[in-house]
Amino acid sequence: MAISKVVANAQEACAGIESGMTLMLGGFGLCGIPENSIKQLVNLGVTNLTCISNNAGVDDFGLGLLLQGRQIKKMISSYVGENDEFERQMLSGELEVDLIPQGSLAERCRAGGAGIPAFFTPAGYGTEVGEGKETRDFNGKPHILETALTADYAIVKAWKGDTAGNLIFKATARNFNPMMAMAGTITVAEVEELVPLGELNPNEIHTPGIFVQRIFQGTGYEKRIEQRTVRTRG
Amino acid sequence: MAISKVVANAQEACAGIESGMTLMLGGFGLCGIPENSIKQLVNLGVTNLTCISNNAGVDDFGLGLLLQGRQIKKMISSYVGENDEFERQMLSGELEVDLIPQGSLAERCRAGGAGIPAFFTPAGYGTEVGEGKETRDFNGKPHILETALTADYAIVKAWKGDTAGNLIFKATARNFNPMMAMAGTITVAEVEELVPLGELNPNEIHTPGIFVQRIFQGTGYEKRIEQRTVRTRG
Amino acid sequence: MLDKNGIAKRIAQELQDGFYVNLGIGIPTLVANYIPEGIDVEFQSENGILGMGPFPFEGDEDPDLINAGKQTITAMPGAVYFDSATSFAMIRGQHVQLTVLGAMEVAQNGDIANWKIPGRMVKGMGGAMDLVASAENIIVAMMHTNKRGESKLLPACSLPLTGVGCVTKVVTNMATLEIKDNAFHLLERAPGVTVEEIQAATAGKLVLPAGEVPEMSL
Amino acid sequence: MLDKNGIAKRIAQELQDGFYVNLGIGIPTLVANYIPEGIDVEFQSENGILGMGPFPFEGDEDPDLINAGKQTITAMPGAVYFDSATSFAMIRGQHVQLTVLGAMEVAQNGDIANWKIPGRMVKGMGGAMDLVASAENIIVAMMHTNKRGESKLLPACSLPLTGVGCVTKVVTNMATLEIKDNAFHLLERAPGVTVEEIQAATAGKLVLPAGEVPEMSL
Repeated sequence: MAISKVVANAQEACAGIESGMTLMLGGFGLCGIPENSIKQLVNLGVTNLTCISNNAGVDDFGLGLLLQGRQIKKMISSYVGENDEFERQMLSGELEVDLIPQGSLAERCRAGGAGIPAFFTPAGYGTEVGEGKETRDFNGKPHILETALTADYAIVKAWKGDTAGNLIFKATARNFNPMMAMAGTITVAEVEELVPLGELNPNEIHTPGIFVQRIFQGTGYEKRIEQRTVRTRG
Repeated sequence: MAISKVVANAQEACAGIESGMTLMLGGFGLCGIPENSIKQLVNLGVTNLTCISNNAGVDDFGLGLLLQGRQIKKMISSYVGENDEFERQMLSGELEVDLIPQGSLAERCRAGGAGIPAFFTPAGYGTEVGEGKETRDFNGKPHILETALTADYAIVKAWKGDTAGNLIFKATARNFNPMMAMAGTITVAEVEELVPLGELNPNEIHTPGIFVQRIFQGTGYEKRIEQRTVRTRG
Repeated sequence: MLDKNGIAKRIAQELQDGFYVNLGIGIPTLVANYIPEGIDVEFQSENGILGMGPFPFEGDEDPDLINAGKQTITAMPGAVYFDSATSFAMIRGQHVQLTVLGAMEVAQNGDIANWKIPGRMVKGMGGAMDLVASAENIIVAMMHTNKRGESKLLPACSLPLTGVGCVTKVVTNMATLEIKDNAFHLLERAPGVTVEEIQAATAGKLVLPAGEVPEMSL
Repeated sequence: MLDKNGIAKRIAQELQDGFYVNLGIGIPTLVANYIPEGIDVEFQSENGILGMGPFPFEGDEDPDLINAGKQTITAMPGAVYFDSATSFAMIRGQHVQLTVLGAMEVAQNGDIANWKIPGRMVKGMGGAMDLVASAENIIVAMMHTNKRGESKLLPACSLPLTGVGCVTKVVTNMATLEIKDNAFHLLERAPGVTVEEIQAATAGKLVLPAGEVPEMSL
């Protein structure tokens, strides 16, 4: 019998999250973010968090909610351009920020989950990102050594999941979620639809359940669109 | 319009493969091996090949066919226990062999395809595999530096593929195929079923077509089973 | 003098059959509107799609289907979705043949700065550092001068760098320039722009061709 | 004295609810037949399946569905397939809670040799080096002595190593032993085996408990 990872809700899923912890949160912009769990983090009122997430949400949604409540001490992200409160806290020095090239962020999370403590990448060589990091040439091209990232809790959002924690993501809502799922000491997955064991095709699963410790079906997904861009019908 | 990668057959797909080249060949044992392309390599009669493949086939199937014809100069593999001719050529010194831990082999292929020139892994530390390699402690644990692998041609086998080179593998026939597909200067994919553009669900594709340069529908798959193990009906 | 669409149209001439292309936010995004006839290219967006299509019709927006600029998009037949690690495996592994990016500054040695104005603008580099460090064919699409009329083609970048020695070509509202041998080599003038105007607007070392400077044909 | 199935049965007692388990080729594979009641475990096979089930009924074999020993298998409900890089991400990233392996030699410091006999047997390490370098909980399942009657529990391995200082427990046909402080600590005797017999068959440093050595309960 497969190992069950099911918990009742965001409250149970986020049990044990404490102030000062390091969290990974999946999503790209507001796409594929764990909405239910973020609300629960607001409810918990935990502070001094280090959050690893590609973006920081917008002022009133996503990780912006945690920024409003001053719950985040440090952000590790690649792009934070859509959040005025973020920029204000960062420029005023209230918020520590570690900006990382997007590909290095993704690969560092994967490395953390895959037991690869460090790897070489060309990204960031010769820039602020490379300062203080080991440099080495491979095939005549300079690279820098980047180290793995892990988290006390990784919180991800999937489209479908089964009771064993197997996850399937939808379209570009996949983004950082699979790598972060690998890198959490405890990985929480919230899904739009929780299905019984055996309902997912084992060939089509993106994140194997071995990486997931807790899973629940979320409610009331808002799925806010940041840049609604359309064309007119001809 | 998506970029078409379709060629007619193994002959066209293997055009340009020359003696002395480095090839990657997908598969685990005889499971998920590019049967049509291997036969074409026999027909081409190319020699002095360096073959990167987890196994070396059996005496009369898979890469064993190339060994029989003395077409391989060097094998880079993790396990070669099922092939007497391999062992004979290796022990007699006719065949160069580089044995690599299976996880390092998989990761080195992925790294080659992903532009990661080197990474640290604990596998092989303190063994012959680690000899002469850079060692470094991370979190108090020793690791060795492993470098990326690439190939002139990577030859993989998938279950379904579309004209854009997108691939879906079946069950455990996936194995090394996706990473090798990433690491070939030219990647050849043979598939059991070649389908029109748009027929594969973009959420279910294992290998994006960007990694594949040539695709064709193979014929006459034998899919030999190495260890037929069954239980009796109760 | 070109407008943004004109720059995009000129860059679209760089597309070749079979190219996988990554288009940055802003002017680069517009390049997709000008794919030459008879050419098959596929657009990669680093948030996880290959085979990106045009914006959806109103009412067809899917919040789970966006591009790297967070805009709602569609998927073409043959499209594929993937995670961020795989996406940058494509980029870092040089499987993408052409990268088009905006920039705040480009230097005559190919350095590019486009992610940070110290003490003022701190948006982050997103995927730009991976793109410029990896791609072999990087075209910058930008205005030749900034809002204060100052040249963006410089002897050296003054802003924090995004990448070093990586830009191969620059297309601006005024000109097409190739970067090599530590200089901007003028290839084409935009319609109605004189060589003298380009010289005046280029702070970095500008090399003129032996003969006439042709006007872009758009 | 235990047979192979007995060894497997004893090791199955080490399974805990919620464990992901990797079973090596040979005796370890048999462990799956003795999962204790009321315990949910999942078996990972490094060629790319989690949720491995029993062998198929005759006629149901699928050549595309095998385990790391190249045997035809089945998949349990909730199973998942993945590529080799992901498989070893699970292993190297310590997401697998228990690894059971065969061995040719085990040393009192936890070193293991199981992949090569120089000049004679050259099969390769397969996934064993990744497994032993990564797992925190490694049990070796093997006969206490080799075919020539020589101890396989040694002061130091004589064969090329697979991993260093990694084995935590050994279950043989004669005994259960824990490895710590550079010694084999005798935990249990196999039914009908005396401490003296175990002492005689163990070349490495053997530490006996203060009191009686309990017999395994199987």
